[in-house]
Amino acid sequence: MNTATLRQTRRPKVNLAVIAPVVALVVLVLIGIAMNPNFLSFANVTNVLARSAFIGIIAIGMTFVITSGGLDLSVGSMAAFVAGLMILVMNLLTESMGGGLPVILIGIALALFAGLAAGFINGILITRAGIEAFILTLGTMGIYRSLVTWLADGGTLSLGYEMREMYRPVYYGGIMGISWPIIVFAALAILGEIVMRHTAFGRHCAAIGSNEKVARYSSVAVLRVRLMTYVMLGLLVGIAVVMYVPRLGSASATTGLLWELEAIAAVIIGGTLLKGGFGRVWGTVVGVLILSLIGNLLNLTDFVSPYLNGAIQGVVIILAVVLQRNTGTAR
Amino acid sequence: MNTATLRQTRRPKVNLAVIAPVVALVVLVLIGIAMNPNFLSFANVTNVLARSAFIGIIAIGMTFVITSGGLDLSVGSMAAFVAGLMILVMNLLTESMGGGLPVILIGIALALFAGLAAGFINGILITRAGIEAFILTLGTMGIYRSLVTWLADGGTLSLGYEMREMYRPVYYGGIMGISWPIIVFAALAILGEIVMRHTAFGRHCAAIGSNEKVARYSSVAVLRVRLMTYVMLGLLVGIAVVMYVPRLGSASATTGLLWELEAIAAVIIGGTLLKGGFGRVWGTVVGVLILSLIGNLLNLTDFVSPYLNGAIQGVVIILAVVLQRNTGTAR
Amino acid sequence: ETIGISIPAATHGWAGALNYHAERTVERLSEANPDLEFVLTTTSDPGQQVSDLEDMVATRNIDALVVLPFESEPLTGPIQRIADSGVWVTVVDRGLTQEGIEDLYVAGDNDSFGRTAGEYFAETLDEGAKVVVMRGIASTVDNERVAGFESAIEGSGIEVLAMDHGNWNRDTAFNLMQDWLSRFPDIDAVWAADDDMAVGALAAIDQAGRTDEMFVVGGAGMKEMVDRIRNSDPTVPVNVTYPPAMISTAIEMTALGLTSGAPVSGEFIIASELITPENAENYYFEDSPY
Amino acid sequence: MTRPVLALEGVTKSFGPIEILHGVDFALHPGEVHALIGENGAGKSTTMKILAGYLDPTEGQVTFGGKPTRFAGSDEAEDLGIIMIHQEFNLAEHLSVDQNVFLGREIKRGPFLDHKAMRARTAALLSQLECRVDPATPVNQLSVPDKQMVEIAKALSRQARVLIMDEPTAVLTGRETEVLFRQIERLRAEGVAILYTSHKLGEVKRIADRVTVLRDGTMIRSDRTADVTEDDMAAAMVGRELSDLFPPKAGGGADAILEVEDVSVPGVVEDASLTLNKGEVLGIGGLVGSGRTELAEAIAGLRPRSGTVRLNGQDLPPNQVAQAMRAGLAYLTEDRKGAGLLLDKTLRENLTLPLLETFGRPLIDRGREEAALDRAIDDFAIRAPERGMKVGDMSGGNQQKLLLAKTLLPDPQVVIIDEPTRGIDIGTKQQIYTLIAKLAAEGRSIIVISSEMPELIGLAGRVIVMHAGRIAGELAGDAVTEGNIVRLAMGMDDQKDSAA
Ligand SMILES: Nc1ncnc2c1ncn2[C@@H]1O[C@H](COP(=O)(O)OP(=O)(O)OP(=O)(O)O)[C@@H](O)[C@H]1O
Ligand SMILES: Nc1ncnc2c1ncn2[C@@H]1O[C@H](COP(=O)(O)OP(=O)(O)OP(=O)(O)O)[C@@H](O)[C@H]1O
Ligand SMILES: [Mg+2]
Ligand SMILES: [Mg+2]
Repeated sequence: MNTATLRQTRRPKVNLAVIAPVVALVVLVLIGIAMNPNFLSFANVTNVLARSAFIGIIAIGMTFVITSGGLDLSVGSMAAFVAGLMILVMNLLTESMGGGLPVILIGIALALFAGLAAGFINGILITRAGIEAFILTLGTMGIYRSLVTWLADGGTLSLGYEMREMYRPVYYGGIMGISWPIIVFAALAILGEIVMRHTAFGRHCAAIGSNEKVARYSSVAVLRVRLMTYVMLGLLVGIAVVMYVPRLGSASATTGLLWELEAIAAVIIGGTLLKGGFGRVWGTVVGVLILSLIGNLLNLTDFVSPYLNGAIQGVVIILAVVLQRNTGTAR
Repeated sequence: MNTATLRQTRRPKVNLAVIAPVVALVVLVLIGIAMNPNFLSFANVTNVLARSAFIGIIAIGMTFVITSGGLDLSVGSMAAFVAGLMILVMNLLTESMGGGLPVILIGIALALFAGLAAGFINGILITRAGIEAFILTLGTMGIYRSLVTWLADGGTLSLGYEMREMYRPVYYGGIMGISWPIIVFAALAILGEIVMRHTAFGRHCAAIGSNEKVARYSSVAVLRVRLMTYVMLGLLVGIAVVMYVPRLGSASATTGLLWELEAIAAVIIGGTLLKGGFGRVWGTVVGVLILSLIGNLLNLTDFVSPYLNGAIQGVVIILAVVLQRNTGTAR
Repeated sequence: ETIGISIPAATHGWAGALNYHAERTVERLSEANPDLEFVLTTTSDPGQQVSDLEDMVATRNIDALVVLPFESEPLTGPIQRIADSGVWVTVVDRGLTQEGIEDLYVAGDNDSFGRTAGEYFAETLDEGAKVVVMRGIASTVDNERVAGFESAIEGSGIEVLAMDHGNWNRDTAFNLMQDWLSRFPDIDAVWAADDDMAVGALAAIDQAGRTDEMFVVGGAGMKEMVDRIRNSDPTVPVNVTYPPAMISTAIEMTALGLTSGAPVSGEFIIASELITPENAENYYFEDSPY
Repeated sequence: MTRPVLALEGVTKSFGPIEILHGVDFALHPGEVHALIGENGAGKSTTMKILAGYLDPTEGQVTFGGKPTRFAGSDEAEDLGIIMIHQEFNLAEHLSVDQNVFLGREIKRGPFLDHKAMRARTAALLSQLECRVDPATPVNQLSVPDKQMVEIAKALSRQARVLIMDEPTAVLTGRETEVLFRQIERLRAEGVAILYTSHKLGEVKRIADRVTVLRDGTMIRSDRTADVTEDDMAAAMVGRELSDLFPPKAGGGADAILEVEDVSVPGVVEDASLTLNKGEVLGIGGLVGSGRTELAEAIAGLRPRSGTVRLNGQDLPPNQVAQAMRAGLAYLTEDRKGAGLLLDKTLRENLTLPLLETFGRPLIDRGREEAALDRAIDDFAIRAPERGMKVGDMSGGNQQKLLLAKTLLPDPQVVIIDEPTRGIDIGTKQQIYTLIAKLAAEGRSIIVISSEMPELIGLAGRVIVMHAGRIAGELAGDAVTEGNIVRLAMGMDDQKDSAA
């Protein structure tokens, strides 16, 4: 054992834990194929991918937050609030400006900005006022959910007909049959993976999550990086909303309900450590797909009582993680 | 020697963080008194205390789970499931045994046992199969919620009229005007505080939450203690259900919805560390009371739109924690 | 005089409209009668509703209560105790399990809601027609509606391909419909037990380009739906009413009873009616949020 | 000769494919202090963990009282009276001192904890160790040496038949070391078998009855301590003769590069002022808890402080580490595990953490990182069985070398090194001393905080001594003697005659 060997043996082992979520995904796909011939149809595949996009985009941001040792429970209601605000403003603008592309662009800009601002508020309160992330975002979760209910007067905020028709292609349109949400999700996933693995920011997130004090002593700007993770997550919520609103053109008190739990579950199924210190974006993407597929499979068959859908979902989530534990080494 | 004096100055402070949740509680009470003369009426006080009992009893158990570095998201739906099962069995027994005290006693025993078993399942899967507590209990949360929906056939499971009348006093009756839930809650809180502070079990929970490896090296039976925290929580869920069923006499898919978040919030507002290592049961009790009081205060007046109730609740939760941060030193 | 009002929180479109009407009515009545005070609470589960009722009695000394029980069974006991204490009780929509507790009962009819839709299906569709059914959040209301629908189509030869919960939620309904469209090559009609779900289902059908193959019947008379019926949209031929404004009726009648000293008691059951292109105009309310 | 209580027979240990120990035979006798010495990564800690039941041997066996034994875990070994003090801290940070000391062995009255008894016994143990820590203090508020004393107290609270101590004195100052040795002598007299490692060969020579040398996982020799000299030991460990430990001292220029004026940290440091010249090695001495670490952290921007710090005439704001680092000031922490290294990350990720931006923007250039690691491995003689391993699995000394490499990576003008050779073997120590001298010769300026007198005396031209949060005095040239440093550190003012 000398320094020479130290040089040669560079990253040899094939880590099985790495591919475990993929195995779970493949198993689900095989089950799907066995159960229904339409499962692999182009329509079904694109449906599943497109509907994964909202939570997927949010979960990418959540991966960074969790990797750096944080948590955000507010994303679901933040999405609802941002969507509500966007629709409200677009409707108002349509009245005054008479609709058209500018209104859509302003709406999009507003959604992105509102998401960013909401993320910033979470982040600043967590980093500067030092409030436990779980509690703070539990609080803002309630606040945003209330605000959207209030904005919608208890009901549903719907985009005016004309605007809706104009904005529709952002969800339903695409390039070569691949719809925009899928394209945006894929692009953001790749970007997220690169940021996590190949930039100082991603490395700093992992360092902070692993040991905040060590990070601070290594002159990592702990507070700024942590703040950034929340801001980024907020921005991604904004992007998700931009993709979401054209789908049904409406937002209500139930929009985005439980998205936070789904996003967190996807992140953890993907292999990111809940305690922080290690995260992988591609794992999160796989996690999101697993969750969407479970729902899809349950809708494609009916050998279980619909009351038990939730139970099946629970079992599969647990199994996916058990698989991961047992295929690979536990971290 | 001077070093001695220098050191002495280091730990004298009366820790203000200790009393911070109490301060928040007192502030809420003062607001209540100012808003409505009936606030301090015997009826209102006992109402608030009695309804705090369910989440309170569960939150006591949650304090131990969180102190030892765990988490349990399934308690709300576990409560619903246990309640549903209890009602179903009691109704069946009424048919065959013709009702009476034995049926109630069997029902109570069943609820306690079912809670214990559910906690045991959570615990064994977390400790032996090594599944991340967040994911596992997210899974079992879905499973229990589904099961109760299925048991109730999508509707409501209701205790037969006769049984209900007989069982009622367990919620509404009491000693000297203090109803049973309050008495049980108080007794369990005191017991919990003693267990946390004055027994090896409580200390081991803190040690495991602080540093699992250290605990293991100090010959603490880490897995057993951790398992015990979940079993205890399950049992407490059972006790909460025993108090809950006579209140409404029924269980449905919405029973116990979001109790888990409320219980966790109460624990953290009370000053227990979410990442484990330190917990206090009395703080949790204060946290539960704070949460109940917010709801009660909102019903005392109506200067806010009911849509905004959630927002007020969110703000107060955050403020309670900020107060705690700023009154005392952060741990 | 104080009137307490306890209704479910706005967690879906219909409940939202309920909230809207309740708030407006309270506003209007408070202005008209300065002596009247209102306590409006909204709730998201039966347990919380019981707590709200307790608070009203303990701290607000209500003289009358207008309550839409979240679930019938669990609320029966608590409401009975309030009624026994001499408070006027108006129950809205979901009946209690014991008779004779309430002074006034204003309700829609869930069985009729499902039945009316079912009858329309049985009439319009041929034998062997294939339909899918989207249910609401698992609850007694949902069970009653579905039972009504099922009994109406019994013997008509209509085949129910699939039945699942869309949870009165547009997004869930959208996903569910997408998957059903992938799964079933032939669908002749969709029954969504609520208009929010119908909106989601319609979007999915539209996306798949199968608008011409099937029609969708929702329920509760959402503005958007009524508008489409009014314009004779073949995809949305009819709708079934379940007016959220019933809460206004209940509050008004209760207030009237308190102020005029001439209490109006009894039962007002508002049966569900079929909205057709012919009568749609009567069900279209420009200002309603729903 | 007595029968051995605890012994290893032909023990081999592998982690994955790599064999760390190769057929070790080894025995501990009652009433004997046995020292195990060897280079960093030789396998000392691994050997000890096998003896104490924390690890299973891959091959061979452990015998207890002559009978082959297989411990199911450390608690089983502990039940037999085999107690180990780990090289890394083994304390639950959130718990108080007494809670840690009695963790897993709580004293109870009926079902309840007997807080009074535990507190009293902890206080008694600590006073036996002359450690003035309140048993109710949470461990996360203790200084590193105090934590070590708590560890020792914890071990003493168990009824030991075999006491295994992995570098207990690495983080202790002379005074505490003396206290510990008294306890060791007492236990030896009581017939306890003691196994002890240290890189401080002087201590080994003093306290041990027998010394065994481990090199690359193999026993090289075992002698009665009386029969060998320190030089023999060093040579056996390193495999070559060691020349002078300390290189010649560099003089240092007269231009001040770092000026510290009236720096105070509430409660720990008061009005400290000092000047560091270009190319100088300045030592800071003092007793445990005298505030050296806090002063250094305050200067490095890691703590809130009052007063001014100027580097190259430029003011450094308080509490801004990154700015201090960019200005050319680096600080090597004494708390390797808590503040120095990410134990669950690889060598590469740790090495480049402070300076990631310079390894490529926006994307990090992996190749350059690897090259930097290659250089660090060479420059600091870092030894690890695998390049991709987690830092937490490396031997303690090699972690220290990596930390040094990490701190020096930004190529700072001024380096404050807090306990530079804590846990480092004598061969490497020499390399590090040479390195410090080389850095000074290149015109860099270095502050060395050390609890090892010879280190201060051997390296620094000038030594500042702290006492109770204040600078008690400064010694230069020939006045830098052990006696003078100790006098100042103890707070005695009569050093003027010896300075003369
Ligand atoms: N869990 C592990 N996995 C892989 N390698 C390990 C593990 N534990 C120890 N090693 C390796 O075994 C070798 C011996 O380590 P050990 O800690 O016994 O050294 P040591 O003699 O105590 O050194 P030091 O003086 O630096 O403390 C080192 O190369 C170390 O990296
Ligand atoms: N976070 C803290 N809270 C309270 N006291 C602390 C904290 N950190 C350190 N101390 C105390 O400050 C004093 C100074 O510790 P410090 O480690 O600076 O001493 P030192 O002079 O550097 O000695 P050594 O390097 O030998 O440990 C110690 O008594 C320690 O208990
Ligand atoms: Mg070692
Ligand atoms: Mg120090």
